[in-house]
Amino acid sequence: MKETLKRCWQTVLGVLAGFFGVQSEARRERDFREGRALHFIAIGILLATIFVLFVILLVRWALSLGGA
Amino acid sequence: MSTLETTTVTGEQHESHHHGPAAGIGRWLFTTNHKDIGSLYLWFSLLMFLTGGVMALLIRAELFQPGLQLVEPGFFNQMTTMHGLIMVFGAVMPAFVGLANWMIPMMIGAPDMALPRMNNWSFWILPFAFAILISTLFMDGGAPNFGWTFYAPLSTTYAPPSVTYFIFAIHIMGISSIMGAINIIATILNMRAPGMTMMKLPLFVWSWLITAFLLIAVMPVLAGVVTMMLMDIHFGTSFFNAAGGGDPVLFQHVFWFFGHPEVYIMILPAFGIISQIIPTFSRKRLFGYASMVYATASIAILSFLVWAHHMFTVGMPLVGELFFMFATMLIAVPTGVKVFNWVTTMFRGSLTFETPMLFAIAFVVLFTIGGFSGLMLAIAPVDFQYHDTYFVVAHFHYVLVPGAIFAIMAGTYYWLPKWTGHQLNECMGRWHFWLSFIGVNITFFPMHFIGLAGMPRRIPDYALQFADFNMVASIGAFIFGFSQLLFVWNVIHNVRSGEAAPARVWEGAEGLEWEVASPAPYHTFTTPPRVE
Amino acid sequence: MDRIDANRRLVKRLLLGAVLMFGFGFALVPLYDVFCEVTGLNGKITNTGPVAVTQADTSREVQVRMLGINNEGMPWRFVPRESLIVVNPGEMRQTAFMAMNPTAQQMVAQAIPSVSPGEAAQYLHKVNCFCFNAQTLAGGEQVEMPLLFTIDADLPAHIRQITLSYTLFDISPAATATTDAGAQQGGSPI
Amino acid sequence: MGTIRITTCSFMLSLLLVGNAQAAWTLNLTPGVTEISRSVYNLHMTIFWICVAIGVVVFSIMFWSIFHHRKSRGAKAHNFHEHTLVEVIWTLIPLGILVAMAVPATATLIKMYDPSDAELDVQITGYQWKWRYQYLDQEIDFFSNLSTPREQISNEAQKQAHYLLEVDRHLVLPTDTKIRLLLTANDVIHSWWVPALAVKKDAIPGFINEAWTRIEEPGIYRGQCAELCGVDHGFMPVVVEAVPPAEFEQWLADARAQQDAAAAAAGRSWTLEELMTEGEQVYQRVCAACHQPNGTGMPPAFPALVNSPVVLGDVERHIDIVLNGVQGSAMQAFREQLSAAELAAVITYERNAWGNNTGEAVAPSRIVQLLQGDGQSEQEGGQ
Repeated sequence: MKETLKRCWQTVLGVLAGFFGVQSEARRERDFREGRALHFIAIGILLATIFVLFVILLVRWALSLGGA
Repeated sequence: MSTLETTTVTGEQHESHHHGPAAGIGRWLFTTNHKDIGSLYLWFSLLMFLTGGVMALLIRAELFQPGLQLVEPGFFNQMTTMHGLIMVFGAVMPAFVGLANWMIPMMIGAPDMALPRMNNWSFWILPFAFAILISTLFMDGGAPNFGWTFYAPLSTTYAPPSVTYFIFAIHIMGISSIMGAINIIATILNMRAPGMTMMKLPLFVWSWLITAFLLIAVMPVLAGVVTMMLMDIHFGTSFFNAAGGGDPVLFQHVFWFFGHPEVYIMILPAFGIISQIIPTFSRKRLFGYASMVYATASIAILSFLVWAHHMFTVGMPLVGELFFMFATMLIAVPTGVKVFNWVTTMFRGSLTFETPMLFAIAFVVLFTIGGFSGLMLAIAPVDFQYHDTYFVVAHFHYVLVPGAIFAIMAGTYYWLPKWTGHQLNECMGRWHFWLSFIGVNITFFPMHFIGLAGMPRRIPDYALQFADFNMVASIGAFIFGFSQLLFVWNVIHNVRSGEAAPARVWEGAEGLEWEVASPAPYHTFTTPPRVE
Repeated sequence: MDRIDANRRLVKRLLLGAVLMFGFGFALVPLYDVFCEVTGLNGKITNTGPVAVTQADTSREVQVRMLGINNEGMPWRFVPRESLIVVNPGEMRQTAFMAMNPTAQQMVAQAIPSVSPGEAAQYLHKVNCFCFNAQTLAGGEQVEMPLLFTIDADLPAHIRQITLSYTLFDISPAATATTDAGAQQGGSPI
Repeated sequence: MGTIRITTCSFMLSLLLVGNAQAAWTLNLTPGVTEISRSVYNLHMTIFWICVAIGVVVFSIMFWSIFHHRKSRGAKAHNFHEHTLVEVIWTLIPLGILVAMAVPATATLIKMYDPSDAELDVQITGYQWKWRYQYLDQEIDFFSNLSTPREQISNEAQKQAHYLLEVDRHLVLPTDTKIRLLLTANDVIHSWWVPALAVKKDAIPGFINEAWTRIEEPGIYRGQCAELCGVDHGFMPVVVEAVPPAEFEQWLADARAQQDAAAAAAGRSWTLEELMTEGEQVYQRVCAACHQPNGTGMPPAFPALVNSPVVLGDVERHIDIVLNGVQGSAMQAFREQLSAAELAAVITYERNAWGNNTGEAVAPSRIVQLLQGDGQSEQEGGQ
């Protein structure tokens, strides 16, 4: 259980690194050794959805500040 | 090509092939050899590049001076439309598929593509698609004249009759692309030599793997949107027709949902090629390989979230404008800074400047300029001024010509000795490079100015204040256009003659493709190599 | 051979993916409608039919601009009875558009509504509207086409002006037939 | 050619050095004449300089490496290929700059999206290939066509200063007044753009879009249609004439008087000569572009009017085609674009010019009847 959580967390970190565009060689090797492509894609889509929600919140916040 | 030597590799032969290629035209019609198909794709793309180029020169000739001189406005619109379609679907995309066919099996140590017979089909339906598309020029009512983005209702209710042929041509191109993409994915995932783990894949292969997934995701959407058009035109549906409760803006949303990832389809393989070439001529490993792979992969997902930045002026509500502006700006940075990785790869290297490297450096510089204007276009309030002007024309030509096309040329020069077994004629390569480089900038840089000054795109005639820069741009276009004849000459000359090239053509080159002889034997890696 | 099986499996999955994405392209049509409803993207009015009577908010006034627009080839005279209406949110308001067919033939028209700003569309309830149905007018006939609407009292405070436009499209069977024939030939008979 | 290229180079150089050096040629975006257009211009210049700065840094490092780390100068390749911290930093800095850019951009966008409390509503409708302007509360309604003579476009005459950017009737607007623009289109998508106002908005058939402006300086501002809308997309300019409010009131009165005069003209009776004189003017202005000044047309797209069966045949059918156009062809409906007198005059002219000597005159009152829809019995009788 703990192991799954840890791997899941590492996948999330890997995807976030991708979105940010920077990843170190060591972490990449670990991702490719331990990770599964499907997990990365699933987490990627999930995080992209979260990214969309985050931008929507950002827009709402900007609008509330902008008084419109 | 002159790959007539028989392979010395023994062992199991692939498919029905014997030691060498079949003789005559049958070799090309029925070939399942990835090298033959790669060559076919590349020759086809060159032909389309020249066809689209002639159209571009016709456009620039008409725009040389204000007033209508050469062509009627109606024909001008057909030219801009056909130029766009032919360059995107006929020149850039098939060229990348050709390079993939040639190089991916050799780079991953595979004997051929995973699905050789499908490979043959996916190429041979392309000439039919373009024959249909080009034949519309001779039809009653003329060729499609609604721009390569074919916005409804101009492309439905108000379209010339040839629109139906255009739709079928798009369908065939889509099928070809999807088959090509499936083949590439299957090859990369299933055909790697033992020891060639995903971690060791050259960046060109990585970028193509991601591009292929993008193709499978968006080409069907394009097929969907043209099918909806077909139904609106012939079967009385109202997807895009306001009279029946449809919405012309919906067309733009669906089109750009395809169109934005399509932009990446045309640039990611270019990133891959440049990431092969710069390390070779810097004699140094690519800086931040891991970052490159991760960033490229995440583009594939994130590119689906920003499509509406192509349509800021359609009257989206404020929330929509802000969403797409913020999303675009946030996504642009992590991908844009990959340019820094190439610069850092060159930093403290041991640089030489053979023709492929010249094109690669020009790519980095000029693509960055295209990236900058892209950044400017992302800012919605300012985009209201830039949108649909020559500033946009300048932007995407900077991304596509010295971007995608230069990368294709860099890749061609880089791998040509491997294909033909002949060393490049460096002198002629340099001539081609410098004329292209100068021509491209004289053509497209002034377009920034005329766009900012207020010239809309897709017009056959313009106001007098735009005259000088248009003349400059036209001169540049002719320099660039005619210098491509040098490219044709270079390639043909290299196929026919030249100094014998060694297996490792370039001193700093690394990878499996440089382990096989030059020219690459008709069958390579029939016995899989063992990687490290 | 193992590799062939693997290829076959992969190809099947990828083809399935392509087919699904083709379907997704079509699914974008209803998705877009949902999206528009949520964000008011294209100013389409989705609230129609009877509404509960609410208290008019007399402290606020909203200007509603009425526009009657003819699409190409539509010869009718089509004008709102009142070009500018001032209403209180929550108030039920009756108005009308005048339409007249000046030609000799019977014609059928469909009015397509649009609201600007798009954000306001979801607060505009049309209880009854001539745009719900196609309108048929004999040659020379004139009608007053009623419109009964109310603006939701929840209308955001910053919206003080709303534009409601109707574009009239000619959907007469004869007209659509000649359009097809004409478009294919691409020439005028003059 | 040489001189042109040299001057071009020096201009490019001066752009880089001085920033907004622009004399004879426009190299840059216009700052415009509204508050919005100036903020747009400032945003544009800010992002431009940010790009220049980043470009200078990146390209300097690159060219420095190209120069110093050449193999021919004996450079040995170092073996570093990873530095996560450096990569993180060079990603964060542009990200920060861009987030800073987003703040003023958002503020400007919010301002652009607030058309409330406008004092004047103008409806703008895009047609293939002209604009129609309707002042909604002033009951003024007119079309604005390109007025550049055909000979200039076909290079038979000297091109004038405002070549392709001139129209027969300007959109006259008052200065210092908040004006709401309601945009739609009659056929395909158009886009109404005036750079000096920083307004560009698509006009979409069946949908209404809005934009607003408050012009601060009187003057004439020119723009063009910005969305490909068919053959003559390049020939539908926008001309806005901004005048002080008092002058605008005067213009309104004049325009209304003109409209009334046109209506009155349709009521009185006209002689054949009067109709022919008026008709020739209208024909040359409106019809000659396609049907040619001498009525020979450009078949097959634009049929000849000389000896045309329509023109020489039944007058009601001729009127019907001019009024209502021909669906699916380039022949438009002119019922809204011309006054009754103009319609009658041009039809009369076509039926009597270039040897089409039918001798028939069409009375403007007949057109008024048809426009108002009480000419049915006669029309049916005529068919």
